[in-house]
Amino acid sequence: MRRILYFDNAATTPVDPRVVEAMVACLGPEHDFANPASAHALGTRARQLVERARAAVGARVNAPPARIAFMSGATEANNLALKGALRARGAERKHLVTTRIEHKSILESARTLERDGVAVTYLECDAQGNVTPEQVDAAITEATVLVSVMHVNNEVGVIENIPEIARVCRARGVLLHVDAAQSAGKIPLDVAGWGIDLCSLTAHKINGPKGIGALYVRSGIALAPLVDGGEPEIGLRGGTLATHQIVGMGRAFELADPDVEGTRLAQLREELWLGLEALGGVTRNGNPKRCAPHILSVSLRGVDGASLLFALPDIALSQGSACNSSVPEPSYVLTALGLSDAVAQSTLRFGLGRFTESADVAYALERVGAEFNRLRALARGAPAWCSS
Amino acid sequence: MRRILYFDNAATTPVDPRVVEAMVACLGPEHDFANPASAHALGTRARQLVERARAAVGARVNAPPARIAFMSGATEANNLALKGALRARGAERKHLVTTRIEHKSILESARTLERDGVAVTYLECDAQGNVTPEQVDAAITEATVLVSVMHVNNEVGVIENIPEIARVCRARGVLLHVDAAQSAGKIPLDVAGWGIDLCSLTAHKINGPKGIGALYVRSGIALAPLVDGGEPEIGLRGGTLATHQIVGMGRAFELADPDVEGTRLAQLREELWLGLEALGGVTRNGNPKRCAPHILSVSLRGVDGASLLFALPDIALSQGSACNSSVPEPSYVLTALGLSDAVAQSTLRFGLGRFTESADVAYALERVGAEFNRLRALARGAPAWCSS
Amino acid sequence: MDYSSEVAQRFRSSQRAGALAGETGSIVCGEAEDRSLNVWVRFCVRAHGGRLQKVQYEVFGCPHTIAAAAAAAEWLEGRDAGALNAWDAHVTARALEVPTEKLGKLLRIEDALRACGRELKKTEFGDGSTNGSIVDAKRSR
Amino acid sequence: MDYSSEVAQRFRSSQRAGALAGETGSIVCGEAEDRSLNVWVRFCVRAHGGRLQKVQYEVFGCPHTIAAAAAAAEWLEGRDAGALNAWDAHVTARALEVPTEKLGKLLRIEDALRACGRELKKTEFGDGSTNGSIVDAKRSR
Ligand SMILES: Cc1ncc(COP(=O)(O)O)c(C=O)c1O
Ligand SMILES: Cc1ncc(COP(=O)(O)O)c(C=O)c1O
Repeated sequence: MRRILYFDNAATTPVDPRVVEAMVACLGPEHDFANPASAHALGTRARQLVERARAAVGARVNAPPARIAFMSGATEANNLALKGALRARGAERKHLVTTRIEHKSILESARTLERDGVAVTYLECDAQGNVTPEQVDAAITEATVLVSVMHVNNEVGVIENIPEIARVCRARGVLLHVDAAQSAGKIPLDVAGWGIDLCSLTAHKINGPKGIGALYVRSGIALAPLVDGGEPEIGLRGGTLATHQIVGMGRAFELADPDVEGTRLAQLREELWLGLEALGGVTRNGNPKRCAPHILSVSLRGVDGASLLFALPDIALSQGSACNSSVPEPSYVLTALGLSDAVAQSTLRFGLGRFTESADVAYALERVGAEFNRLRALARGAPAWCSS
Repeated sequence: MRRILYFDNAATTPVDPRVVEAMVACLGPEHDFANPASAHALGTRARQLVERARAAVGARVNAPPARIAFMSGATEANNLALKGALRARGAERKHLVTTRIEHKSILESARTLERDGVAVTYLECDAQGNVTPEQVDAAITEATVLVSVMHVNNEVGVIENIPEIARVCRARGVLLHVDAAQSAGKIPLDVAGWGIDLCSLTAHKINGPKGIGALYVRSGIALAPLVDGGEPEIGLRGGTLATHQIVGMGRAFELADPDVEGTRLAQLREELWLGLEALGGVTRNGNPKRCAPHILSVSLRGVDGASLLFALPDIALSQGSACNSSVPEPSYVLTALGLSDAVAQSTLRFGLGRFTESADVAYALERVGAEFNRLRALARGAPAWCSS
Repeated sequence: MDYSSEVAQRFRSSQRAGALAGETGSIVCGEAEDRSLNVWVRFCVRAHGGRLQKVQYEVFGCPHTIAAAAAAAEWLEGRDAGALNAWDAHVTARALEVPTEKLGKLLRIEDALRACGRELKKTEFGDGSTNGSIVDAKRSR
Repeated sequence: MDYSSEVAQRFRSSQRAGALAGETGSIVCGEAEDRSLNVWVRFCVRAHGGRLQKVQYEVFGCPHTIAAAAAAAEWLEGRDAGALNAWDAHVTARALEVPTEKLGKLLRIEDALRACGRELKKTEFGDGSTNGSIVDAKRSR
């Protein structure tokens, strides 16, 4: 296959070779492949590796390792946080507060809970993608069990004000869950310091493996498990621990560096934005002042995003969240930000990552510029709705 | 670490180097690391790899690939099968039939359902570990939704009569779930031919990676999902597909060979059994005529299994299922077979695998024999209950 | 989304793409759009003696729509004016392996071509009497 | 289950392990068991002039129990007979880093030693009067 420039690091990231190395050391017959639940020496060794990884994950986000349960990813963690917290309560009236721009795993878990009789409030965000602590405060009722707000939105990169939202939740005596799939390791995240009760993490957005994530559960919080089994993780999640996956996640969290890498990516992102802005007809989505370093969402007005992507087979990009359905719906996140269907569908998400370099940004700018110009020339006579 | 002989292949297996190779090819920046849900060419490539793996898994167990949903392992598959099938029904009286010797993930899912009001019948097995189709038939009531019986028991290796049990379930119009975690790839398993409705699979028992498994769901069966999310696997399970894990599972299922490898392992197992039997005071658990090739459960009467294991640090063995709790309970499986607590606790499970050789069996026999003799000499004057 | 290689090739083609401007002879145009499908398309043709001498397209939409518009223009050029009514979205959909759920978009191309055909009829059966002025017919839903 | 290196060493030791047979002099034994804890233990001692000249143990149980029995035998040998009552399971549990949930097993060792002590008392304070016959005291729960 011809070399394809990867600009889809918000969908997933390549695994860092150092992480691969750590994983491979837990696989083969001569390696640390044993079941961490086994009583023999090889099991003990695997268990130590798992605990070391747990410590590394906790250290990166300032969460006590003993309260971190490994599971299959942030999707499962999100499901467990919402369903687990709500189902752990009795049959009384129950209320959940979340936002319209959460990941599908949150929104669909909320729908499932709604079908079970839970009342759900979906907070609207402003045109820049932010929800305010005041909105959260106003939405909380006596029946509210849990507030769930994402830290960084996966489509536009906007950073929500978690420290203040956490303060509101503590003051009102409700639990706060934070989906940190797109933020952990990318920007500062202080689980204990901010007083987050439940926090979803995943490895594959920060150059770790897909299929492994974790839920932090503050001590004393009861959750109804989703997956029962023997020897469950912090009493919550059964199943054989996947040593290599956990070790990979631990190594990825160790290697992630919100300071140095975050600064580098934010610079590349601005380079990219300045170049795109110069094309004219390009607008930026999400609050540019509160934006994760690795995500740039732009609307290239007057062209259909699917066509632009098709014109750029040499660049791996996406229109929003990873989704290969044959008839793309306009993104509910972009719609929630107030974009028209046409503009939402002219939107591309650039995901920058550890292996993105300045030369890649330059190449992308040249290619995107050329194709954007060709396609908008083709639609020069189009009515206004096509670009507004 | 000193070389330790691995005889715990029923707990987990080392990953075959050919599987490792296939996995590594899906990890690094120059590899097929993309998100299979991404619309771009790299996503398409990952999607193709996933579909190829799905076909390989289906082919090994004769199940239509389009009905195989990948998830985090057989634990999750077992949970989804039981909870999903029972919760998909309305509020009417509901009944589940299973056995006393299932894996914890089944028994604890059943407990959870019991707490939700589902009636559960736990079938007793005979002294050899078998439940009969007649028992299943007799247990089914008008309220029965699902029968769940494991194919191969993980502690004693006994093979249940799934073809006949499936016939009963079809005749009675109830669903059959089979936990095939210990059988798929080890002994013949014909999901479509036998008419199994739901079948749990895992990769790590057949030299694939831990943390990946699948649930086969016959077309037309409604399950309530456990893990919601966008683009769910066969409409059932959300979350980013872990390409490397799925590819690893596919490769492991491709490489598994119940015929050739099964025959080889069964021979080694008999070698081991004959040697142990010759020590005297050793009894075999589970039906020796219906026994998976990779598991040999033996009671070394008159010694405590924990002491025997401790005396054998050079051999990785277990007393039963992987479980490192500090006070070992006598195994519920062995108790169900009628073993006394003392005999249950004198039991060791030998798990043979792809990398086990005849010389390993000879070494194990020598070492186990020596330590067994030393320890039973130490307890020569002990009362009868210690060995009966 | 998978696209056939023919879609790829037509999508990339610049032949007949863009407005038909600075031309002498009778030029008529027809357009159609569907906001809900995110499609807009316009064809302009120069006809002489009942034959479509030149056909150009403008288009806003997905790759299938763009490729189908290009395919339509190519197919029409050189044919007689009746072809504007004969072009069949279904045939092109099959040729380009367009998924059925996208057929609605291609039907807008049919609409634009039919509109073009009506305009042409008005201009004395496409015999050049409008002398270079662009006549535009629009059909929207 | 983690075991300390001292447990490992005592567990492996064959010194003082096994029945005390073919000995001259006064031999008394004491045993104890707990089926629910999967433990049986027996100590046999040869005493002379109120001193425990030789102490042997037999044991069925887990590594901690075996190691503790070995430790008890070593500790007792050479001491005077009163030591059979003085041996303290808690002290050994601490020394061997035995988890508290296993203390019950070690208490059976105490029981066996106390039984031994009682037997010894019966035989004229351990002065050899039983002449080689084995006296057995058993305490079971
Ligand atoms: C914000 C957000 N939450 C949750 C997830 C789900 O994480 P995972 O892929 O680990 O299931 C993702 C990405 O897929 C995400 O971007
Ligand atoms: C019979 C049986 N079922 C289910 C499981 C669980 O599988 P997994 O480890 O993939 O969760 C195991 C092994 O752990 C097993 O032996």
